[in-house]
Amino acid sequence: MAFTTENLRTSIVRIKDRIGPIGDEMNALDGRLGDGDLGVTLVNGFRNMSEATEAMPEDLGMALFHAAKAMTAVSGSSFGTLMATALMAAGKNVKGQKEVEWVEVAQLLQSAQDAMIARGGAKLGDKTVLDSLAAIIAEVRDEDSPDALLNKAASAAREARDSFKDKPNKIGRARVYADKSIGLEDPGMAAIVRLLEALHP
Amino acid sequence: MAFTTENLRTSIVRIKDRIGPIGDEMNALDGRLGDGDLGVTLVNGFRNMSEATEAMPEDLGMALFHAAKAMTAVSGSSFGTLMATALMAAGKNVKGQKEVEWVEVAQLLQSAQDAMIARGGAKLGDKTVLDSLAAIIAEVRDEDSPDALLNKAASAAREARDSFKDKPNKIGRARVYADKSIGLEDPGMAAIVRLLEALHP
Amino acid sequence: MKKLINKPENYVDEVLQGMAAAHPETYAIGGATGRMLHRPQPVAQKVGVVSGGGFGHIPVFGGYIGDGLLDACAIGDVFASPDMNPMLESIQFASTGKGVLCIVGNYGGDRMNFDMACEMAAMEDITAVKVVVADDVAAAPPEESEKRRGVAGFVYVTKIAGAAAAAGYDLIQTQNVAQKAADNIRSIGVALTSCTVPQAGKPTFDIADDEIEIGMGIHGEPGVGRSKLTSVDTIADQMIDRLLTDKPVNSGDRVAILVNGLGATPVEELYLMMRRAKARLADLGAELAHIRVGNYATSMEMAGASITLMHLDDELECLLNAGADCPFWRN
Amino acid sequence: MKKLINKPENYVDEVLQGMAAAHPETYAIGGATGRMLHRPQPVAQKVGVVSGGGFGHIPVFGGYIGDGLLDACAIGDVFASPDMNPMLESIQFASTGKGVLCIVGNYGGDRMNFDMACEMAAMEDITAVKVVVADDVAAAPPEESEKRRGVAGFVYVTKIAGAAAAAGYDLIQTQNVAQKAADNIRSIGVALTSCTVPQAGKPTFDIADDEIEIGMGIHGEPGVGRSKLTSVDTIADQMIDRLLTDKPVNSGDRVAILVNGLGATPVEELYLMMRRAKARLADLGAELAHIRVGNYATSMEMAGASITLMHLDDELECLLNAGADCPFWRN
Ligand SMILES: Nc1ncnc2c1ncn2[C@@H]1O[C@H](COP(=O)(O)OP(=O)(O)O)[C@@H](O)[C@H]1O
Ligand SMILES: Nc1ncnc2c1ncn2[C@@H]1O[C@H](COP(=O)(O)OP(=O)(O)O)[C@@H](O)[C@H]1O
Ligand SMILES: [Mg+2]
Ligand SMILES: [Mg+2]
Ligand SMILES: [Mg+2]
Ligand SMILES: [Mg+2]
Repeated sequence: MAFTTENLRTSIVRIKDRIGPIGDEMNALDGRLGDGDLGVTLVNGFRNMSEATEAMPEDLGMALFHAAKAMTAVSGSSFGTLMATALMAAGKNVKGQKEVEWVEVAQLLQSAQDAMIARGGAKLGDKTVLDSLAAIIAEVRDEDSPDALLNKAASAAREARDSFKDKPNKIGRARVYADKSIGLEDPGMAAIVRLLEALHP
Repeated sequence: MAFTTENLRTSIVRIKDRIGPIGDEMNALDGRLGDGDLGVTLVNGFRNMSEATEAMPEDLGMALFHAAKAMTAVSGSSFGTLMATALMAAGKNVKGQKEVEWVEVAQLLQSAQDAMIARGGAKLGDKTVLDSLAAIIAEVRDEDSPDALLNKAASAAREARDSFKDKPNKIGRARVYADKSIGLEDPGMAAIVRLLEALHP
Repeated sequence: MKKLINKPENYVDEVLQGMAAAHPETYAIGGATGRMLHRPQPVAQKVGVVSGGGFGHIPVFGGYIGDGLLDACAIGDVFASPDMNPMLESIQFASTGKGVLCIVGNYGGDRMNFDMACEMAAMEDITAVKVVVADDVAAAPPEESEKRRGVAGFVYVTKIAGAAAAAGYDLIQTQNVAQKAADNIRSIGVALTSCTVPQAGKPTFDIADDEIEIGMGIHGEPGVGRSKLTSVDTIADQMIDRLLTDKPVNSGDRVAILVNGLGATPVEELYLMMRRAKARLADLGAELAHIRVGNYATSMEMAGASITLMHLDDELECLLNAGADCPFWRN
Repeated sequence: MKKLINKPENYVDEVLQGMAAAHPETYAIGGATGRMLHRPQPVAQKVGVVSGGGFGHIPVFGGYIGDGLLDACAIGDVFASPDMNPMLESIQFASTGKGVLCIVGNYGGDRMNFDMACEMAAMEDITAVKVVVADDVAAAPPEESEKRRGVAGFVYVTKIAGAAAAAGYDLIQTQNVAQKAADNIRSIGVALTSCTVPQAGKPTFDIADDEIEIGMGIHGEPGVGRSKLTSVDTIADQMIDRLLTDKPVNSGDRVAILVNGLGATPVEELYLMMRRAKARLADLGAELAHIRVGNYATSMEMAGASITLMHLDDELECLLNAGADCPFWRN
């Protein structure tokens, strides 16, 4: 068994069905230092992607492209753009393939992370979604069972979120309030936790 | 004895010396419905005119012109402009003369009033300084003693002010508050009373 | 009073200095008391066009000095008429032998002082005549239109008169076409917040947070009464209705429209008002032949807007589109 | 919230409709979601110049569409970056085979989305490159100048790039001269009052009646701290000092200066600021070769002002003075 367009479809639809309360939580979190639109971005993004699932091709690379395109249309917020960037990078990586071994997912995430760094200009340690990704990648490397992969990713994301809580934000809107951001969860890192939790069947 | 440049000089300087409290009172009165600048206009106007007295020619007409010119420089307020207009009209009337019989003063005031009507576009009955002038002219006609003339003028001005108090203002800034102006003395009419009172030796 | 100013008593003169500093090719300060703004050089061989009035309405009045516009302007204190002297100085500056037209807002002090200045000019053998702008339909009913205040319509009258003078019209022709423009202009404003006269130090009038006043004058003179702040479409409709009642617009008419900000209203909101106004006039089959949106006649930091319509004929349209150049208006 | 608007959710689109209604010869609305503003017709045979960014800053960004300026612009929601799609549409519209320059304010979303749009454009064989405007000296120290926000300096970069493209510069040349402009621009602002995002319905930030914030960003981002409202001369001095510390002005330097209103500040006060700024720069022996005063980059009804300096060389000065035409800027 391996990761296919069908998995992508199911994942998107599953999150879409569960995104309501996550959206509210993320708007509130983002509103404390940022502009409070992270939840809106997620809700609209998953709605758009789930509409796009209907016409998704079997080519996993192209399917990821479709998801990326759907994500670009939600808003100009950073998280949406970074997610679109990640999906596009992953898509490029597996273009022409119908599936990806589970053990290769970490590599896919790595390519996504690289693109996000290139796009957003943030560094590891800046207290962003990048730090969640880094923790996840480290944890799921060499994992070949989808269930274990998901569990490990979720707990890595939780740990990352919590361990960065008392550090200052060094990029994005929250940067200008760096001091005030100490003690607050980064909204993007918190979002990753909730999205992974929502992926549980 | 008759009215000469010397009388004009003395009158201006006398009022100038007594204008302080009148100015405050008129600012307050004008401020209730207008823009509160009537006192400033009077204070500056008599200051300018009293400076002009030093170089006033014996030709009474030219002397009145000088006073008019001094008055034009105070501000753009209606009362100042109308006073300048009045002085100019009176000056034209007696150009070339060194004196005017006291009994002709009413005529001089009449020429001033005509010019003020032409300039300001107000009618008798609009509750303005014109109504004071009308009352004064009616009262001092045929009067040939300067003291009696002044006394009669002052009491006519007081009566005019009081009898118009309960009518509405029909022109100028106060017009737009016509209803509110009922029961309030017109500042211009009140000013005439105080100026005549100040003329008393 | 939250203003970026120095001493209130120096406000007017320092702003004039700023204008001359920013645009030395357009504005120069002159006159015995520094209250005459004028072009750096008079333009020979044309009718002079001048104006004057209270301060605090930039670009009205002096801002419109420039090619195809005014030659000089008398500057009063905030919301107060200049005295006669800078008016006379303006006339003298603009006079090159062909006479001078004075464009005057319909305020008692402005009118009387310009009358006096014209008389004084006559003593120096300068022919100076007046056109009075009285475009505010909210200030008085049509029967008493001579009691109407001059507001943003000044801009059109100035543009028309300036273009006529530049085109070689003589004094009577210039006065006549300026008068024709004035006769064809109607304005109405709406105020949302007051401004503060610097030397007064407190707002000119009070208005509640959810209230507007349609027809309020640019110095805070009462309009047609207070009402609740509703949508811009509703407000624009009320304003347009008043304008149309006063002077109907018919199918095929060519009309110029100015949606003007009073100073503190963002241009975004002016565009919303324009959007509605254009739709209303298009419904009537009128052609908006000339459109302007922006702060063309202000009351310092007053929030609000006005709509001005000028009914056009070929002559007015041609003069409206003729070349003109100042920092606030260019064709 | 005292605004002349209709439904907050329609605010952006209705303002765009108003702009297109007022200036149909300049602005047209396009794009799949109506969020691309563009010239009525593309101009063949030149480098395309586009921009995009959050709404509420008119004339920034889309207002500067016009001859010698922008060809198209992506329009976001109030204070929020447009998504990638109208940016891509703008690039596509402006592309006539010579490449497209994107002028981008230094905000995360704007930058990332334009990067993505450029990549997407490349897939269609359109070469699109970026210049980032980051002129706000208050946002970060010189060592971290890449973290500075783009504010009113955008206007100059747009003017320079638009003029270069119109003059026949190729893409690299256009990008280089726009970058040179950006490198030579410094801005700083001062805020007196907040604005209100229509959909938020309450002021973006609180500020006391006697307080100002020097260096506050155009969305209310913190500046260099609150202080008491003093005289405009004192405030202008503080602003000029910061600009000069960042990039000195020397005797003989030629400099362009823009004193810009944030939306609700009367032009009278901007002239007071200009008066002081010019005196300060004249003291240094600098030549103010180009001066503008007005609302060129706003934050809706925010009260306040900014000062922008651009150090000129012959090329920049020539391009700055080259012909350009939109409702908000004309040479
Ligand atoms: N440059 C960046 N690189 C990586 N992650 C970023 C970057 N900027 C923001 N983020 C992440 O996005 C989250 C905020 O997303 P969002 O609310 O969409 O941004 P905004 O509204 O500020 O554009 C942050 O909590 C952070 O985790
Ligand atoms: N058109 C006019 N004709 C005659 N008198 C007038 C006229 N307008 C105003 N006044 C008089 O002037 C007084 C107000 O003077 P002032 O305060 O100088 O006027 P403003 O400040 O409104 O220009 C009024 O009380 C009235 O008596
Ligand atoms: Mg956000
Ligand atoms: Mg956002
Ligand atoms: Mg008064
Ligand atoms: Mg007055």
